[in-house]
Amino acid sequence: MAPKLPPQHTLEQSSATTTAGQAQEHDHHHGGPTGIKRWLLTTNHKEIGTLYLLFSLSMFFIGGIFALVVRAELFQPGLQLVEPEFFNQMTTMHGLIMVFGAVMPAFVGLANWMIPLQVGAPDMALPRLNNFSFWLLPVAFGLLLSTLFMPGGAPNFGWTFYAPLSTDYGPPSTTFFIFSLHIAGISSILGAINIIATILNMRAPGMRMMDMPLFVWTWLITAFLLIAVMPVLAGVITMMLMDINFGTSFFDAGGGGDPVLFQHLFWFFGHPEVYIMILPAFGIVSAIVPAFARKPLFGYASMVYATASIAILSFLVWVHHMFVVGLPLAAELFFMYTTMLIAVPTGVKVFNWVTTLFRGSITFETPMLFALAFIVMFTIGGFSGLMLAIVPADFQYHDTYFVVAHFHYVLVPGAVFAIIAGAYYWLPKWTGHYPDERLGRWHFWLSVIGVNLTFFPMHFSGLAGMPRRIPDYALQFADFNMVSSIGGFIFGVSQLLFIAVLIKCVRGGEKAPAKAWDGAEDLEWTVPSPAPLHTFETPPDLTSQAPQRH
Amino acid sequence: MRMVLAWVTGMGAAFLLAPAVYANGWNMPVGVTEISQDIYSLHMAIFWICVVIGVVVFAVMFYSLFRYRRSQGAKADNFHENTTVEVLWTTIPLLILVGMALPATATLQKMYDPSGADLDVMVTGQQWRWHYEYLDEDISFTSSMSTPGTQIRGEEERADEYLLDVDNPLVLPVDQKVRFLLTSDDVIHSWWVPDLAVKQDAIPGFVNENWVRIEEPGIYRGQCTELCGKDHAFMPVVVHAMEQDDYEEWLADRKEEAEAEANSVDREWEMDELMERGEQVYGSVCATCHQDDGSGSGEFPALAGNEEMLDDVDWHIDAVVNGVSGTPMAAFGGNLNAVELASVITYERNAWDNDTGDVVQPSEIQELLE
Amino acid sequence: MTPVQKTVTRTVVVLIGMFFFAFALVPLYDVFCRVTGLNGKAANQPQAMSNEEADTSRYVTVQFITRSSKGLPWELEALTRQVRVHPGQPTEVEFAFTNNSDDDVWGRAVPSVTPSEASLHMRKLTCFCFQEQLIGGGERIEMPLVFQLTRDLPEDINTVTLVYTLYPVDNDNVSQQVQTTSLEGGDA
Amino acid sequence: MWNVIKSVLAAFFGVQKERRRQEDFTHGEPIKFIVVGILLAIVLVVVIAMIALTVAG
Repeated sequence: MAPKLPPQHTLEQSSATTTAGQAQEHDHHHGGPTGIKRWLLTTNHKEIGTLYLLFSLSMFFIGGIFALVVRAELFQPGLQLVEPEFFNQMTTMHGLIMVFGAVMPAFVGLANWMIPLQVGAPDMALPRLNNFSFWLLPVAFGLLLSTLFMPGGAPNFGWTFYAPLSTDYGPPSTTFFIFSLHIAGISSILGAINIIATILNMRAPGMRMMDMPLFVWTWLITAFLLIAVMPVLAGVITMMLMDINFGTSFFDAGGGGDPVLFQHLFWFFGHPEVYIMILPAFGIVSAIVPAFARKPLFGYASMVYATASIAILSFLVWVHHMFVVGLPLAAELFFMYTTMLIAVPTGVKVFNWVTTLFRGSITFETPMLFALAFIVMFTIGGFSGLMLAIVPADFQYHDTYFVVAHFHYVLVPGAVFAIIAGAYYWLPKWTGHYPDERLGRWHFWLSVIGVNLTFFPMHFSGLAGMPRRIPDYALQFADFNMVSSIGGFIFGVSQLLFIAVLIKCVRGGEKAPAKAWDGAEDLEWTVPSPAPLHTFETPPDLTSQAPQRH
Repeated sequence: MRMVLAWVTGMGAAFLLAPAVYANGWNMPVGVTEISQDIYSLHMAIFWICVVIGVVVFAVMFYSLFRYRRSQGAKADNFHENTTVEVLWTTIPLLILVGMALPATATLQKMYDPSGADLDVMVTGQQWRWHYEYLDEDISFTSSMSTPGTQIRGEEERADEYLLDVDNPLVLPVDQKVRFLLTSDDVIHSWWVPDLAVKQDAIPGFVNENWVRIEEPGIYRGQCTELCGKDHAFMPVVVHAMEQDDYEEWLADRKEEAEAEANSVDREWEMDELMERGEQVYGSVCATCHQDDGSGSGEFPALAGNEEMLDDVDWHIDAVVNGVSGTPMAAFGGNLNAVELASVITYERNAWDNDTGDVVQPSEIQELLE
Repeated sequence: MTPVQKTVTRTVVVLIGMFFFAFALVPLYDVFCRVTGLNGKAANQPQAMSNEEADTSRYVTVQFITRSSKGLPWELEALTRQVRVHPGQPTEVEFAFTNNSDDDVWGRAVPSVTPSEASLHMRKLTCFCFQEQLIGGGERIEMPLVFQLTRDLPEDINTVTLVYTLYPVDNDNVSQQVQTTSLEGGDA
Repeated sequence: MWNVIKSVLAAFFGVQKERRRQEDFTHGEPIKFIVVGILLAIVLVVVIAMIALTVAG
């Protein structure tokens, strides 16, 4: 898609006026509150970014503990540790927390920290809104977690909450679950508005759209996806709320509704949501790979085009999550073809990264290790995704562990590894110190081993016929599950190393210069490390520079 | 260097393992229908295409990682565009995709064959069992998991068919086109037998269609694949495929049994008989929710010592036959016959120290049903 | 307006639009289903008979299946389990409703057609499924279904199954319906 | 106009000569590209839908 290009003169004008506005606010801020109040009331993009990242990290561990409860129960056949009701609550909460509480806020946190730095802006466009959208999150997830202690327990119908299991048959806490999703959704929407406003209006003079780093580009497109689909999610859960509490029957066949409609609406949101969780990861990897190959990213423009076309196609493929609900042949074919098409732009991205490595000058610091693992394992997840797109084969794969393996490959060594890679990459900028390379390597290798031990056997158990979301399984799946559980615990425990790295890095370590990685080229590396609270109060003028990327 | 070596060994091992894995039956079953075999070939074809693409891409990647290490003095080049290469790696995948889409489309067309069936079976999902109705034969029965709770709790050794065995399997003839009509009484379930390559959602209020032509006699097992509540893991599907003659014999036996039971409705039943039959029915239909010992669980009330039920026989009968609105209690009037209903009600009123001494006769229930 | 305000206003407009779009999808989906036959949803309004000659060159088997549901003490029985008809030929079949309880009860029969392609070609001229019904305690009522399969029913479809599932109607909803439907519903 | 369509098609395909891209970004009006992009996306959907319907018969 052709990007929007504001004429040069208005751009300069606009950033000049906004920076003036910002400067005033900063003055006010300096004399502002200290201690806890400072964090509660902060409007600084770096502090809010940090809050987001810490929040996401704590959710990552809470969601991880739920996953370990699941894996512990599945270590052996039979019911040993938990009852099926509680098991279902764990799978549901794990999914919800990881998707809405860990991955999405982590990307928003990275965006908060890095987008203003990468486009040469003094702050986000709407700093107060930024504060508000962060503080909605603890409220939302506090509410969601509190459902665990309610009578009837937490939501137990899977993170996809299909009606009528979630409406007519859901626990009493379903209403609270809906409310907390509403709040989390509002938070994401406000974050997206802020990011769009920042990217479109606050770029340094001379930075054209096609000069922006890919992390900025992918986030811009992600933000548009959020604006387009979060309201649909809000609509769906509002309909659920009405079905549960106000006697409507949107999804109840008895009242003239249709349970399948729920799935259409949910996946119309849900599929773009999947890309919301992966596009910014593409951006991070596209920053790290060239930096450590010391060579410009191959095919910058095609990366942008590919991101845009993945985003557009993501609206045309939702039915591939529901190939077995009973659809006419033409519908199955249409959605099979569109789904297969997504493989093309996704493939282009992988080829571009690989070609960037070709004839580079490569070093293997921790961020690069995670980025490389991302490329390999995301591609494996892509392959299983392609297999799932083939409708007749999907009839056998659907709702088995093969699907679980697929989406964990794109989300864990995919999205999560990219987030971790981004953290290692930008830690010198955040703290002024390099992360401990030795600990980082341990963290990396244990994570890679853990992830593959956990999720690779799931391909086999799925193909052998193990359905998803079951607390107990037939004996032929026992070996695979035991390996998966061991892998899960290795992965889970090795994330404690990440905490160690973070604490160590905040407290000290090798001092990092402004340009912490010698191959890194973007604007954030022109400000000192650690980045002072206020940067780019006078925007850098890039008009005189030769175009950055060509 | 060490890292690269480790990667290469790891990936190599993975690719060498792949065929071994598939020889050891960790793969998708080939199945016993033409469709399932087509799907299997399709699956293997895509799998190998992915493997080849993967090998090529990762080979280039690991070669670059190895060859262009800075520690070995690699100097970075500066190229960042090449239209020819970019056109190629967009076009080639497109062609490969078209190559995959063609056989997939053909298989799919084959599956959507609406031609007439030799036998129609209505499959109804219920929390947490399947109900089968042979539409042309006037036979229907409920099929529930028969694995006992003692095995699940690990108090007894687990059988080979652990979690995959039922009291009444669905019996089908081979070499006949069997049409399934699927629906549900409560939430969405999904009926799946891997060897038959049939997976279809059962949706409350709507009917889905699917079909199968089994080529080999045998027992084929599957499970519900759509999360349907607490006992989602415990509603297996078992299909027993027989030669036509055996099937007809089974059908005749089944009908005879049903007829005998229907004829016995009018006679006076003894308490012992009712209790025996009732225990059977209770175990297959009621125990998933109300538990074997009648102690209930969660939203499912205990039946042992349940005063509302014990004080009022008519309420009890009405609850079992017509369900209790506003609760998960389903109406069993359509699923169970008069004998089954009478015996299970009698059983519930006398088991677990309920000891009311009430005997509900099948004839009473029959009257109610008419 | 500053450029930032402009951007924000535009995004918020899109946002609100998308929220209402989600609700607009409900009727749109319904229309889409009825137009394409997706999901086997049958028409919920009486349709005019299309005056075409019966295609006597072929027969189509139409099966009728009835299902009860929990919370409604009714029994629905198709007095004709299946008929063989020519496309184009209007046909009448009878269904018997029985209320097994002692009270007057409201309920409705929700239809579903399979294969779903056939639902486009199934014209219902009279059907008890168009509205809620009231049946008195212990009463048994027979009600007709008059339908016609249009001649353009795809050649390869030779069995059509019509399933009726009974559902209870919420008392609150009924109170508003009573005036409109009790007459036809109750005595039909 | 033809140039705009060509550029958008190239973007759909993901490959564009650097010189052409520079031209687009210096001279083109963005709104034109967006409108053409949306129209071509609709055309793509219709084409795939037609293929699917034809195959399904």
